[in-house]
Amino acid sequence: MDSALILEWVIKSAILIFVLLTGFAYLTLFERRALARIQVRIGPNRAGPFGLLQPVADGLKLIFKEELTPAEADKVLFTLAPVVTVVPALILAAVIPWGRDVTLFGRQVSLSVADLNVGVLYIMAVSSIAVYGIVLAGWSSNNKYALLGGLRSSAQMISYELALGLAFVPAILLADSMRMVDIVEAQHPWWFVVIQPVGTAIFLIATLAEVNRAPFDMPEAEQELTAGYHTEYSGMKFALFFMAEYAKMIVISSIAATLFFGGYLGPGVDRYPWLGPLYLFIKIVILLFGMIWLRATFPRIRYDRLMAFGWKVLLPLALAVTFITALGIVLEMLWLIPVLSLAAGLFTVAMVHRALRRKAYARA
Amino acid sequence: MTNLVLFLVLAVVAVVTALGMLLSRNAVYAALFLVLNFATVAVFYILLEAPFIAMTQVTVYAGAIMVLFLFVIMLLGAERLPGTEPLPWQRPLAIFLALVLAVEAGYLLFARRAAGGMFASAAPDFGSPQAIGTMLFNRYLLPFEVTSVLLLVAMVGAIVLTKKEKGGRE
Amino acid sequence: MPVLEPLIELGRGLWTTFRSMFERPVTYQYPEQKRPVRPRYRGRHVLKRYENGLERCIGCALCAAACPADAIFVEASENTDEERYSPGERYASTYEINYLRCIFCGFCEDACPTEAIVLEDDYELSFTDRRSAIYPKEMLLEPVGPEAEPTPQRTPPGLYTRAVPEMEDPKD
Amino acid sequence: MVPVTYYVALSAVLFVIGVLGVLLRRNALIIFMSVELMLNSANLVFVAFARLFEGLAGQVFVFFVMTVAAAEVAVGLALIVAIFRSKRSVDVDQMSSLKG
Repeated sequence: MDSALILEWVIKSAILIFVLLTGFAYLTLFERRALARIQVRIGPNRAGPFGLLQPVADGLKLIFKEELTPAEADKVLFTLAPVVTVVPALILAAVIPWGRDVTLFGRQVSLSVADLNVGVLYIMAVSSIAVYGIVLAGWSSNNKYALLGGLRSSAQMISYELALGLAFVPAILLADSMRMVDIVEAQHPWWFVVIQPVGTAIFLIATLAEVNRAPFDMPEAEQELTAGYHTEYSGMKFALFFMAEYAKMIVISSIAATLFFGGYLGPGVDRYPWLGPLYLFIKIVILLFGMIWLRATFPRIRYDRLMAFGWKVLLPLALAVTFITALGIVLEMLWLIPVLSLAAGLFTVAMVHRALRRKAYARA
Repeated sequence: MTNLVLFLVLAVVAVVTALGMLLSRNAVYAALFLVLNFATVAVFYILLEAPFIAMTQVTVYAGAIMVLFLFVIMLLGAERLPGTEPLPWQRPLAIFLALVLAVEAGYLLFARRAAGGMFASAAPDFGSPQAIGTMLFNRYLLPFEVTSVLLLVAMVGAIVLTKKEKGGRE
Repeated sequence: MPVLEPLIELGRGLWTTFRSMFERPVTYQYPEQKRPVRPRYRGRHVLKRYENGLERCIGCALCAAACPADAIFVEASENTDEERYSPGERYASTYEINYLRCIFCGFCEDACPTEAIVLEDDYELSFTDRRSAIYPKEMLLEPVGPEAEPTPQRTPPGLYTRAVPEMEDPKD
Repeated sequence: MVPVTYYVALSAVLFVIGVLGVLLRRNALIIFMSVELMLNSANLVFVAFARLFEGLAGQVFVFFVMTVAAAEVAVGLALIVAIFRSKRSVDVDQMSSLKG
């Protein structure tokens, strides 16, 4: 462990955190502009050219706002909860490879902060920690709505974590490794989204629930829970929750891009390794736009339906997809995987549709 | 040397968090101290070149089990319940027994030198997911399957226990 | 294929929102670009004048009586031929509207016998304190036209004896 | 390198704290947490010895212990919830009757 290596780590972590925080700020702007365009508006365009200074203005506003702490709140945990929420969102990004090794100042530099041989497990472990911040925020506010919102969202996150974890499995099986770089390199001719489209769909849906985004934004259901677990938060503490949500969006999009959409792979990346980060960035932006687009399109799902969907639809389908992937690998017939899993996916869709129609019929 | 310092610091954290769990009045704080304790144990696993076990530790203990604990505490509102007085002879006896256990362990460790020995440098793929997976699905296949049955039984048991036996259903 | 039906429905929703991204935005860039108000829009009140510059308001306080929010305060004084503000005997020496109370219902407009008070197009009403929400007569009164004289006017005696002018059939 | 004795000693200390928790506290939830702490200290020794003897059996065993712990927690917490419903308490001293 020489000091140059440590210096390299420090620099890479600093760059990563800087990129995530800037990305968070501009993601809020991107979301507002994109939502506005979908709703045939223009969106924030006053602060700076094209509204590019809007995040700065928002940040300044939040810094100077008064911070309130409820009198009956648990002061320690109330202060700790936003921090506990932000940290996992930031350290989650450590295992994402941004490209092949490049030579910089005569050193071989790998473009990921940590190249673990259990990278996928690391993601699962850290994302399971993220529940704490929300539970603690809800509990420590000493507010009924906040507690309900916190409990709801943690139940939701735990439930969808199972489907999320199972959605990792096809990628692990196909790449025969838990190391993120190996998973990316294994997608050389075909991205995993082609081989396992249903697994990708499950991953993306579970991801939405995991980061509490619409149409799964139950914990923040304004109409029912007056904004849920962060009801009592204001000023910088609120900003931290906000930051956690958006940083998590970025990170989870980059994970999805890495696991299923070929990560940093793209035309010409073999000759110019510096294209890798660019490709990954483009894929992340497209996935983020997808999240925003879904938010603009679909209404929020009722809470019991949400849990039923997670446990009764997504989890069995994820199990089936895992089984199908293993089967295709054992039989050495990779073409079998997309065919069978698409059939399973369509079967699930049809069954859900039928169940819903029957329910509607029974009510009428 | 770095490793020793790291070990000592983490050991202090582990013991302090365990004591915090033992002594805190509020059950939520106890649960949080235990989460910290599990996290330090996970770091120990990484130091012992068991990254797979370390990540599983965080996912299962911190991510699932302790969240479940917090859930139950918050649902029941059991964080600060008025406790009854323990039996008068129980507390000294408990401390005495714990001391006996500690002395026993210390005797076995230092007097008998039962498990002296330093770590050799490990093989590069020691503790890798592949190695553990191969082991799990070959030599330990039967225990693995039994565990899955156990989990199923636990799941059914938990559901049966918490289901409300109210009238009105059929 | 009926199996695909739910997926197609979801896709149609997505297509709708995606298509709307390429429509022309309906946004007006407000302070620079103002949207014209509708003909019957009820904005801030204006006190009208006759063509010769005399005020229509005769201080009868019917608007204040009609006001459901009690936002209008009127105080009347006597006209003289040397110092004439409006036709007839009396004029409003004080006319105040409190825009923190006004609900822009337009009842004052209906109650006015001389059509002196009209709710017009101005909607840019914002105040930084409560006092400035009360608009006095000078701010409400319409500016004097190019060929008219400002009030008070000196008028020949016996010309403006009727306070309420002969009105046409009320059209709207 | 840290000798394996240190790990065993640490684990013994954690185990004793867990025992104390079970014996001293009256809150069933905290007793439960103490049991988890004891399981964890045992796991630590397993992993330490697995490292010492270069065998993976210890790590695999830890894996099984975690599974059993998860099952135990699910059932145990369900029991606590059921008891709380009938007694409005999680104090172990009040769970003295065989019938709920």
